[in-house]
Amino acid sequence: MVNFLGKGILKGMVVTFTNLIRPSPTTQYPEQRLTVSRRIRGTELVWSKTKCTGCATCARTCPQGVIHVVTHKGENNNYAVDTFEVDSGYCIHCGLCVEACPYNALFMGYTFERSKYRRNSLVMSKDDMAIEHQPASGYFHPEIAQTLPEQELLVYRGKKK
Amino acid sequence: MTLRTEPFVLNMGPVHPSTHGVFRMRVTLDGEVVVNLEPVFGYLHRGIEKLAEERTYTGIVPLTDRLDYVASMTNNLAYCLAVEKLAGIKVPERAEYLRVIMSELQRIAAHLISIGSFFNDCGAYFTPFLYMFRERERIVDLLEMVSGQRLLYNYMRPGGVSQDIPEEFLPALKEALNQMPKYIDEYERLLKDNEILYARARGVGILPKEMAISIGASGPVLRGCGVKWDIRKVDPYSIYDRFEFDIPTGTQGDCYDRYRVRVEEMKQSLRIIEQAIKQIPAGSIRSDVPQLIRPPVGEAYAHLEAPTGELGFYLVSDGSIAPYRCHIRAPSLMNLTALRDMIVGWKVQDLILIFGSFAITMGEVDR
Amino acid sequence: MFAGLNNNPVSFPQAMPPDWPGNAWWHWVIFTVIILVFFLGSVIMFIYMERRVLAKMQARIGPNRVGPFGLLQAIADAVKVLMKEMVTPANADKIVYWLAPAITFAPVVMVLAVVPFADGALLADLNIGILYVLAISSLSSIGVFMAGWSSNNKYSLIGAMRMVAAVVSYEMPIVLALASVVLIAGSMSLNDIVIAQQSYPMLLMQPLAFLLMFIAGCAEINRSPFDLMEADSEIVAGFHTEYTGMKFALFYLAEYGEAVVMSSVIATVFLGGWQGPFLWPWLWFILKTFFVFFLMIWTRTTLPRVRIDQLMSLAWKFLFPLALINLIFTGIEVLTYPDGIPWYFIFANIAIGAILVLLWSRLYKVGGGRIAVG
Amino acid sequence: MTTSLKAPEVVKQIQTRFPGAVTEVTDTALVVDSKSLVDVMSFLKDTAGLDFNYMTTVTAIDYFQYFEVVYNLVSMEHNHSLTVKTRVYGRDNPKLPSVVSLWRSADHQEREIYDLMGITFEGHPNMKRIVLWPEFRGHPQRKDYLK
Repeated sequence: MVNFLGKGILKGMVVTFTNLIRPSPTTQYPEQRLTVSRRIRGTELVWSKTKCTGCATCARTCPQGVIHVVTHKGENNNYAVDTFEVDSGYCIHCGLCVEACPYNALFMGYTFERSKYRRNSLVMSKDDMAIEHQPASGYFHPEIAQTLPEQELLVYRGKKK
Repeated sequence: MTLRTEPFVLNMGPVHPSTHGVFRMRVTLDGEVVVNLEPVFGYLHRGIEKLAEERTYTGIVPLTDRLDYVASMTNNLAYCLAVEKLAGIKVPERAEYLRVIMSELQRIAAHLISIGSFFNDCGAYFTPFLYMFRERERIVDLLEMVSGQRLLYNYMRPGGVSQDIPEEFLPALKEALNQMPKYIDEYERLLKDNEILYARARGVGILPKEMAISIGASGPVLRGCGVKWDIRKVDPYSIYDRFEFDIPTGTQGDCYDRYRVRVEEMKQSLRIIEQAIKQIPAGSIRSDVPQLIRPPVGEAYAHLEAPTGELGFYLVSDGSIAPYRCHIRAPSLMNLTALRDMIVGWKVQDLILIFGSFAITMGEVDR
Repeated sequence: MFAGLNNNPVSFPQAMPPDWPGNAWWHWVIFTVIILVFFLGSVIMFIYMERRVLAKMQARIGPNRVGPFGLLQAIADAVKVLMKEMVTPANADKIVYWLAPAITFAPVVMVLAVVPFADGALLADLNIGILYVLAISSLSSIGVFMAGWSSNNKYSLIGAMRMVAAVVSYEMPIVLALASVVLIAGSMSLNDIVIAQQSYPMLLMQPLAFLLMFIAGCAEINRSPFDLMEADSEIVAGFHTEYTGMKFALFYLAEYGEAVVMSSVIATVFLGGWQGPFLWPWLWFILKTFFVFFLMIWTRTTLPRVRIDQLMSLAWKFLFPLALINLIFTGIEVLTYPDGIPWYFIFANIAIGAILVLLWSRLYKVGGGRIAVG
Repeated sequence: MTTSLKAPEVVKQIQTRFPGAVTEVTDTALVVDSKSLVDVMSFLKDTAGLDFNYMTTVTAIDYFQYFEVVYNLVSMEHNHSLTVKTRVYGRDNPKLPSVVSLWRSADHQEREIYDLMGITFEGHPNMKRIVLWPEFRGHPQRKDYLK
């Protein structure tokens, strides 16, 4: 092959032209949504009232120190949880609390859209985090992961799996 | 008649389209030619080394994500290696393989960003950048499947990895491995032989071999100068001694060589992953490590080959649950030592290009 | 009304018919309106097309929210930009700063006065049309330089300096490339040049001149890979870093207006302008203009930016000698066949072009370029 | 595999040239008197068989009584490494000689130590704060900062 000035340029232009014809991998977000990972560490924590014993292991593990647990002595000589608050404005979604929870009472959230107008409304109370209201993700909870839909992957885009 | 001219000072950054974050260069220009340059760091200094002294050993892992935020997996791994060395923790076989797979995937993803933004600094109006982000997306998808997040994975733990891979991971990874060479080929055709890239990057920003060693450069910057120095080969951590791969090197240490080294490294990473998939055993993924690790009094330095270079963690323990001192050897910071020597004499446009060819991340430089 | 619209076969070259209404007052009014509509309409369409095609080539989708297929995106942007606050830097040279956008914008529209939309359908059939195009189109660089200087911003100044250097250098290959076309057509009037391309477009007869004109044209109007004056990754936004609102919109308009003008001139001179079968002449003209612009988008997507000294050396060491040699060959051909060059010279000219490009590829060195600093 | 040299063997070599320079030896590290630091370092760099041409890390640790500055040296030729430490006493204005003349990789790291730990390196060409702004008071990496 002869070498001439502009050969590499022409090769590159062929590549861009093939991309002009090829379908784009973009997703139009608010209308089209991809299924996220089963283990997504979503917006904030999900908390199960029945399972939580108030041991505050999560609060000790949290590297940011945003979990605030207050308990008192309950009837059956156990802890009754008064407050379970997470300042999700400071939460970095590392998931260490979920990993540390010995009673499987904490879950990461499955959704990923959340915004607030006021900063103090970012502090999540017990009711905001209750598992009855919030979908939980399968992070460190394989039993939940099985029930969630499979993640949509770009590698399988345009292909029959 | 001679024209009286005078140099002028231009502050490039901290908010500038191609300073890769918040970096400032105080440039003295004579027309278009750079006659002096002073780098100014610190706009992204978060004091991670100090913060680490107040966190538990496991709690530091999310902090290390935020060092080189385009290569979180390798940061996690470097830190975990240091803790394991310090506390004498054994890692199960399967976890080692998972670590290798993840960090090589991460290396490809990080190199894709480096090359893409390098081309962007050349002025190739976002095209290579977006192509490479498309392929990075495939990898990030996989890492999301494993770790649950797309940028700050927080996946490795001292003593293994946090969770086992889901069953649909390996087929998807194989599919991605099938597709990757085709796309790497596409980038090669897009710009490898481009005459304008030759003109811009060949012979530009040459870093001499001796200077590269003296400034402690590492990673593609060092290998671009022709030094065959890769921590994975010279000091195999984890299980890198079980894999076959080559160390690509450049010849003269210019911007083009650094770009070539990165592309070739991506191909080698694919080779490593292919071998790792074949060999991966079943078994546990995390050795029995207590929640709060209390390593014995002592110190440990562990390093690995991060996408930017040799990332090292120097940990000093006083026997408590938090490290007494945690020093991070940031490859980007070292690589920037010779910035002035390399840039002076080139034009403003070359400044951007040479700086882009280092592929630094400010999160790592300032820490 | 327009004698030429029937697309009659005309002898070569031919002056305007005697009943051409070029002197009537309503002719000026109508064509001023047509040019403005064409200009604004194609600028909007160019912006839309650039964004969409660029996006598709970059594996994206591009604007698709405003209006059907995002067609109204450019208009939405214009409305937004007009409502912006106008900021004048404190240390700016106020008068020059305010004048610069207008001075950049006005010459761009003026060029279209001599571009024919159909046979005889042009504002002023100047017999020095090409000269007029060259003279007027480089005027806008004065406005750019005023903007760069008066903004009192170092990025702006660098950008403006680069612009002036580029425009001065790239005038030369453009003039020489167009001169060889003028030799063949035997006239400087753009309408006559189009008529001269009745049997085959000038692209075939002058392939090398087309290549040189395209490259130099891209540099002249500062499109990638020669967009040094507003190199977004280096000098932020170049000369219009400090401009906002309406004034910025004028610069933006002028930038795309220059693209419209350059595309339409190239389409007229090399691709046969309004000539073409089946469709209306004006539609052919517009289609060809968009095709040339598509080529510009394509190069913009693919190529990295050149450096300023490489920009200069490309003009003086590559384009200029080739254009000169091409002009000499064309001159010999025209002298040998004064009644029109036979069609088989197409192959000869393509061969000459290929050989010259190959030859110069050997001589032209790329890379390096460090300047020793004392 | 990068072998970490046995410090006692290296010390023997150093002792013959600079008696009394090494104050303390452990298995992997040796502690050098700060006065003869540059001499020992240039010895380590230039001696055949040692050839420590690549310095990976310089860092400082605050032990309240003294600051320990740790140098991690690697030889690319022989693929071995060594940790050299030195101690500097006093908290008001601790001073150490700089090793930038030997390895330029110390440039930014020594500036960082000066910035965060407050150890001045004499002979450094550009001893300024690196990550904090010039007007900043105090050295935040010290253990008694904010106490």
